[in-house]
Amino acid sequence: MPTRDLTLAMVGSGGDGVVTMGDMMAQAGARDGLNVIKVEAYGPQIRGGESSCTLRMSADPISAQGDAVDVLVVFNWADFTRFKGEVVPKADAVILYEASDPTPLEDVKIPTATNAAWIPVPFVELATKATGTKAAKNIVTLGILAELFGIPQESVRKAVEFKFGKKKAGVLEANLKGFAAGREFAGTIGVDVSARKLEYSISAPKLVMTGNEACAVAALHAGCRFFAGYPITPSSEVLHFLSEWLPRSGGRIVQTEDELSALGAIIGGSFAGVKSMTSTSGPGLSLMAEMLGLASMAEIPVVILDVQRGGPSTGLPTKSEQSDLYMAVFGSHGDAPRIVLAPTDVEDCFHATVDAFNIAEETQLPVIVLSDQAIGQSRQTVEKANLVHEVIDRRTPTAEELADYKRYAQTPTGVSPMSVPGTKGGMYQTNGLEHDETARPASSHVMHEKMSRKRFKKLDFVEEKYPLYVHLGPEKADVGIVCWGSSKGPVEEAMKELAANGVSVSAFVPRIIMPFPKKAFLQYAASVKTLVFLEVNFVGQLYNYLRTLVDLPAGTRVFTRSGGMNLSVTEVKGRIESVLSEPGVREEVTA
Amino acid sequence: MPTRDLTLAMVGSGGDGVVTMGDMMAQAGARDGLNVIKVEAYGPQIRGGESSCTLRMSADPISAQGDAVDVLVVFNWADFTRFKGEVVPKADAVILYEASDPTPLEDVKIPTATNAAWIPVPFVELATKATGTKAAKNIVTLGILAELFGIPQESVRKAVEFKFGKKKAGVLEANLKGFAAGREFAGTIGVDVSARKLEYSISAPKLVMTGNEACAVAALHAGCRFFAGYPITPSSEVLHFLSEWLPRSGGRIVQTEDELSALGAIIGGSFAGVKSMTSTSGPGLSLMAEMLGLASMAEIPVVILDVQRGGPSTGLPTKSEQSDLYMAVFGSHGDAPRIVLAPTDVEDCFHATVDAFNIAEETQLPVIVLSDQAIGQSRQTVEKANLVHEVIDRRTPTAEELADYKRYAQTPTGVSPMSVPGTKGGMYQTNGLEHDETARPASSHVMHEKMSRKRFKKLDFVEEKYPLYVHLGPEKADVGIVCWGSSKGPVEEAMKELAANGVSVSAFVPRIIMPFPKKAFLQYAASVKTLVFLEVNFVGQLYNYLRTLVDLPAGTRVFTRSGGMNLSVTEVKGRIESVLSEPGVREEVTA
Amino acid sequence: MSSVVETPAPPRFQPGDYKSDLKPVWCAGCGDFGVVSAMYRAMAELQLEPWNTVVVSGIGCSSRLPGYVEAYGFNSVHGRALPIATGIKVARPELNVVAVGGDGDGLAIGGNHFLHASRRNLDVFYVLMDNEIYGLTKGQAAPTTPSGDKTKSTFFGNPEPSVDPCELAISFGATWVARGFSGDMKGLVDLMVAGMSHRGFAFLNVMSPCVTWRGDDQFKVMKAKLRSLPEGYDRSSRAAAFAYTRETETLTTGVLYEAHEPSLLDRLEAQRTKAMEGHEGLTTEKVLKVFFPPF
Amino acid sequence: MSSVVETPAPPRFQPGDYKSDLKPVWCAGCGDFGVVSAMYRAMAELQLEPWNTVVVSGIGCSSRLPGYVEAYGFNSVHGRALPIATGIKVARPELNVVAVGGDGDGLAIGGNHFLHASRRNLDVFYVLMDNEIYGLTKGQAAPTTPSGDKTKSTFFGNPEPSVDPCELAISFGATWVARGFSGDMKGLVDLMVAGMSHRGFAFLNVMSPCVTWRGDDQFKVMKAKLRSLPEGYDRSSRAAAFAYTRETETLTTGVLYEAHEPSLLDRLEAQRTKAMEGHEGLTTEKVLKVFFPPF
Ligand SMILES: Cc1ncc(C[n+]2csc(CCOP(=O)(O)OP(=O)(O)O)c2C)c(N)n1
Ligand SMILES: Cc1ncc(C[n+]2csc(CCOP(=O)(O)OP(=O)(O)O)c2C)c(N)n1
Ligand code: SF4
Ligand code: SF4
Ligand SMILES: [Mg+2]
Ligand SMILES: [Mg+2]
Repeated sequence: MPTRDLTLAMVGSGGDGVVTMGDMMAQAGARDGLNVIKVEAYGPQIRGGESSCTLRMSADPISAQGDAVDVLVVFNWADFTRFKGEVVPKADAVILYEASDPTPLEDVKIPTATNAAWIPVPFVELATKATGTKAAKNIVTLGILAELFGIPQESVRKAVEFKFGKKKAGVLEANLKGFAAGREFAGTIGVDVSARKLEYSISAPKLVMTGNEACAVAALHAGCRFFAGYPITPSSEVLHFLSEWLPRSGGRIVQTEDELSALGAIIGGSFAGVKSMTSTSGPGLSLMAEMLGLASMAEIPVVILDVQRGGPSTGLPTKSEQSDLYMAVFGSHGDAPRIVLAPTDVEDCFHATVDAFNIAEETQLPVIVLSDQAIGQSRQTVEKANLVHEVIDRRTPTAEELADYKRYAQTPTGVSPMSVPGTKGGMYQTNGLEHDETARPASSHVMHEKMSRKRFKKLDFVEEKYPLYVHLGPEKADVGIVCWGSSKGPVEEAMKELAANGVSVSAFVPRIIMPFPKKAFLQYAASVKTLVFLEVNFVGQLYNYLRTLVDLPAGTRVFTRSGGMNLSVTEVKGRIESVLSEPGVREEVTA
Repeated sequence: MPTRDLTLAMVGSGGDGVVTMGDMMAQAGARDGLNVIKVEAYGPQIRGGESSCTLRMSADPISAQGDAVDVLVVFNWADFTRFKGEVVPKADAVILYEASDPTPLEDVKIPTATNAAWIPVPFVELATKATGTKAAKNIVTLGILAELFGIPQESVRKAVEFKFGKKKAGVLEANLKGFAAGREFAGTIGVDVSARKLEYSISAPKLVMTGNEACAVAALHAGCRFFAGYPITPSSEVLHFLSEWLPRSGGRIVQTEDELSALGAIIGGSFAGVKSMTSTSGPGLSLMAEMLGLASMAEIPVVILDVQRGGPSTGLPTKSEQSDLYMAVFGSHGDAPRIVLAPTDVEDCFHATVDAFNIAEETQLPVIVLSDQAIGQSRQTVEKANLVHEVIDRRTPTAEELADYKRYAQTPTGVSPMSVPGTKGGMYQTNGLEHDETARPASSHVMHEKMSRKRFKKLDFVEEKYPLYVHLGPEKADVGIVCWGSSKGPVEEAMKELAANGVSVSAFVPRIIMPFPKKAFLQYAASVKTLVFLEVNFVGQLYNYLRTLVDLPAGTRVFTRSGGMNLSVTEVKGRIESVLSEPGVREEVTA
Repeated sequence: MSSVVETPAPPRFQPGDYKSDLKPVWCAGCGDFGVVSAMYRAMAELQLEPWNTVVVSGIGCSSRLPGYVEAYGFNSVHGRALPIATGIKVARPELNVVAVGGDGDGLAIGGNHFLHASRRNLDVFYVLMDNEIYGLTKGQAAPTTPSGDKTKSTFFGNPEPSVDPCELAISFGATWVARGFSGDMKGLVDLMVAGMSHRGFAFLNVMSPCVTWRGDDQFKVMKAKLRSLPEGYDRSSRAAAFAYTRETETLTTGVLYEAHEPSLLDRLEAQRTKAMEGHEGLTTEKVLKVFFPPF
Repeated sequence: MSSVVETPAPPRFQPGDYKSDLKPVWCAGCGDFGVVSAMYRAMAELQLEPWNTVVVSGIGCSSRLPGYVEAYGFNSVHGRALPIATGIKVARPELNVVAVGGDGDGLAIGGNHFLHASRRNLDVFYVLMDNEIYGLTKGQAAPTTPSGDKTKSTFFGNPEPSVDPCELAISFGATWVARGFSGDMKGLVDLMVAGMSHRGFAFLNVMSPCVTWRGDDQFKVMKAKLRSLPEGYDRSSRAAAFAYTRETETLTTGVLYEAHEPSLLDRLEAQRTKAMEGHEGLTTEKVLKVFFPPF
């Protein structure tokens, strides 16, 4: 019985081309209209160290990478051990490993793979024979995988042709030979792996993109024409992408000397009337604390994308965590309102970013988009048709407003007319000091209170207009999961399995963190028997923040752990099961 | 009937010497053993603008400036109007004003002074006649005030002698003449002000110091021998004082290029084994966010004094607010434990600072001392005998620990042996990356969780050993006030009056914010019928933070308003009365 | 600054037209009065349209200046005038952007932005009001405070050497570097007109006495040291300029250095023009094409 | 750096004694291997006691170096090696303090600290590994990346001019400034020995190729440009040094500039000694005296 859903993992080191192979297969899958999620992981070496690539391909919609792999390709057992606990084969997985690896099989301990098919493959030998170089190992492997697991060779071959088509004469031919050799070898394997054969009908091609790319495209879509940023893992791809596409769109980009300058520059750009964005990760967000307060005080719309990684400090730069919520919501001295959004997957990165620009313009507030590495750097297929989103532009002051222009006029919504340099009657001198309606410095406590009230009032409007969240599962349930960001995927996957096992479970995933969709959340909380928070940070930042806003039901359960590993489906299931069986607020991570 | 408690306010501009006069009287009072609280306020001009000085002197202990003044001295009505709402005379106040001021008295509106004694005084004329220059106006005034309000002329005259004794010949004589002229003029005033005459017996002299000075002395006392800082209002006095006294104490000080560098430098100093501190205010604290995370991650004890001012952004640089709590408690990306203390008055600044150094050394955590402008820059008398506090020094690793040295060894308390450069067996290479017990970079999620747990465990120890708080008033009460920082003073004063009126009221004032003394607080909460939060920030930062820690009783009331004006006694009383009468969670400030 | 309006006759704008009606908080006698007056005159000489002009600053006494100029203004946070000016100018190249601030603002906390704005040859005119002290915070040592001076923060005298802002600007890569004195109105106006007309990063260090924290004398002392650059001075030579930096006995005003190199906006514009070729009317739809499998 | 141990014979420490047993994460062929090797040798030549030595860095490939040196080490946060080094050295002057990092770390985000550590003449030896790129974050433009170069962050070529770190150091006020090449072991060790022995702020810019993001060629290209300073070069002249900065066709190694001026610690120590006079054994009790009314 073939399958509609297959997860492959490939492990090797520097020269093995594991990631290239993964990319080619992902593209091939997307071309066939499959749903694909691809994730990479690396060791500490800057280059040439161990790397792994995990690829899930499915004929049906999928929302997470999935924890356990059906097919494991190991070029080198030494590299594999570095990913212990991260790459976990299923009990009955198919394991293809380099036949010439000297490590004795009995030394290879994969506790989960109790019933696996272990297939030695002479990858190096096949490649050398067919192409004259072992560098083609990954292309040979592609041939094997395509043949064994039913990824139409048509697409994979096209991928090979595309990759080598422009290289010098002979290269393409050699690689095609390698590909054929792989397919041929596959036929000689005497193990039945047909249960792992993907079965699907080809449909329209999908886009393949990362969360970071989705944010970058969304910025262009939203009308962002100025970007300033400083490189930092795992957000630099936004800078990279925009360095190419922003100028093409007629915009401008500056790589600044640091993050303080980056936020300063986009505050300047937006003050000047151009929609502006920066992107960063935790350390950069921390450096932006003072400037964030300035944007809040001077009421200047800006969008700050924070792709979260493990913290505090330099932490785990290449791994995901959801621990910048406190900084995003509470960071900066003084009472400084801001908006915080949290996309839940690659596609949602697009929507969150456009929403961010829209809300920024509507409220003249800084908007932080809290993505995380697990979304930002994971490559997923997306339906192009889903990437549409209304764009709201800055409202310029009316002639009437300009007649007696007050930049910070008190209004029912707290939002005042913002004029842009070049407007004749709209001159004002803004500042980060407390000021009166005309922007003049004012230090009276009465004015300060009035202006604080004005600035915070803007949040009410957003809470009303943008109650962004996702409700997964049934309307009423025994267990109600609250999670955010990249955790939505594994939660959604786990819920399918739990529901199949008769567990009554739903989930509430906020897409806006500040202001929080309180009304919807309280309704949701009332719809479940036990509320369960799942967070990938140590202290439970969303949970604690929510406690400042609403009274959570007695008996609410909180599971938090530090990041470094994405929330897994198994973990979600385990936690829900433990809620249903025994009490306990925090669980140890063990591995 | 004379009084034991007198509040004087003097208003003038640049050349009027209002602040000098206030200082001399405060010193004179302290010499006589009176309790004195002195506060200054200025207009926006950098120099020569309007200034006011308010001075409370009492034979009994006092804890706040008090809102309404008994005696008002006005050199210039135009200047007085700038302090409308800040300098408020009592109904029956004595008002001494410049006789030659051209402003018609009917244009001077002081709504509170319904029954005041209005006394025109030819200050300028008296000064010019007696001394040849109107510059001696303030010395003439001193004579008048000493005579009318019973501040022993002996002390005030000594103050004059001290001030002018070292000036060139004739200056002292002229001023003493001015002083005498003032006294003489006082005798000619035909208004009975005897009810305002201070009656007290002279006792041992007291110290006169500001909160900032108390912090600086405490740092020296605690063994701080390295300070790095960047000037910022209202904390610069710490830098100033230490630039003189740290070198004298054998320590070293650097004025850095910015606050990032300041915190970086003291992290370096402390890593090198020397107790180190920096001081700043809101904008500087925001800039320290990333470095704060480094100190937390690398487990380096440092003390950061934040003297809060009005925010966000540049805000109200010279005025007090309690709005950096969020930043102190939640600022910095990632899960980054830290300690936050909050002194309640000038004397407590001393204790909080020594505690900060002690806790920093005991836990190897960054410790933030959240003072505020109303404490930091108010000048108060302090009993020297109260300024004693045990000092805890850094524990160096034992020979046994050095034998197999692990900088971040897992221990029951989470605190590991910290060796100092120069120690032969104690070498390690620390970092802000996640690391293992030997400080080597480690990116496994398992290690990350273990180490997060270790770092947070240290807070438990502090919560146990340092449940710092003040409980004011009876053991059980109808109304229980929760406030913090400089608000303790006005709350204490208001409680006296409320208690006198039969209102059953107590107060809980935490002196440590993180970790919060939860046990004591919950006990306290159970001891009152209604809990009332009073905060000088817009959103209720302490209240919200507390909600993340404990479930607050239903019916808890929260009064918050932005800063720019210290909490006043009248305001406290008003709010307690409103709690006792009608409902409502937030009140408007009106003025 | 690039887009300067051509002078029509008679002038539409008088110097007074650039004066806002906000009263300066500066002390009587502060050098910054001279700076803002010179700015009004220079703006009038160039007939800058107030609404197409933005004056940006950080925090300090000197950084209050934008409030006193009738134009768009941004009194931002300490040390960050140049990042904000960068954003304004790059986002809206047609605006006239002037950045101003103090020696603490620009050389202590903001020193890095000064370096990088200079290096990029950003099209902004930057005026630093150098009073050799932190004025607003009441008299602490600045990076230009002479070594040994006693200030509020250096009880035993400033233990640190000072820097010469003009020398820094030149090695940072600024393409127009000048020194002026707030007491020399005519000279200052000329320098400002030239600086505002320069294409690329123009830096003007104005010695602007702080009567309150450096003493009433500072003005007289500076005035006595005043010199001009010699006839025939070669302002295209960096080496020549260094003969007039780190002065102690003299205070030489004038344009120390000038170079003609493409400005940041020249370079960005060239790239942008090239980038847009073949991508006219780019839509999201078209951008998304790159994410489809290319085969 | 000031307190350097005098050489006993035979040497107690061999270069290998300074090598920690942590395996470098650097790519094969990375120039930083040469830098750390030279450092082991220089330390051995000076017989630095590992436990009295601290190596401090920021973040970057190059900033991983402290982990590979057997001494106290601090791999801090991006751009902040020098603030931390300042604290260590000022708090504990007797320690040998070496700061290291990359061109992004030291010239982009950390540029201001470089300026001020230099200005103060802080007693630290600072080694900048200049690979003209951001290595760790995978190849974005650094302040030393040549103008026009295509990098990950500059699709249309780097639109910004680059700086010469040595020229900057000289105008910042550094008192020992040198350029080295990671492929020239002998020269590098000599420079490091001299830099570590200098009293005051010593700056060494090491051209250290990034084979991964600047191409395998970078090493060869640099090697071909290698020159030495001419005989009789006057390293006391700033003007002379500027003839060897902003080079494009050559890569001149050697000590470009050296001056003998009091270091920060010299100045602080002088003040401290004066300050302590008459205040021996200062107690809190005695300090508190100043707060009693003085009459
Ligand atoms: C982040 C931050 N740190 C410190 C301050 C306090 N501060 C305000 S102005 C200033 C320095 C003023 O000196 P300068 O820039 O030379 O301007 P001047 O007042 O002398 O014109 C300082 C330190 C601040 N506002 N923000
Ligand atoms: C505040 C902050 N911003 C950005 C980063 C990301 N980051 C790490 S290293 C680096 C630059 C590396 O370049 P360089 O300093 O030249 O060192 P190299 O890797 O080239 O040796 C950057 C931008 C960070 N860690 N922290
Ligand atoms: S303090 Fe100095 S710089 Fe500030 S306004 Fe007064 S004179 Fe000018
Ligand atoms: S990326 Fe470049 S700088 Fe980093 S280790 Fe590799 S070669 Fe060296
Ligand atoms: Mg200044
Ligand atoms: Mg580099």
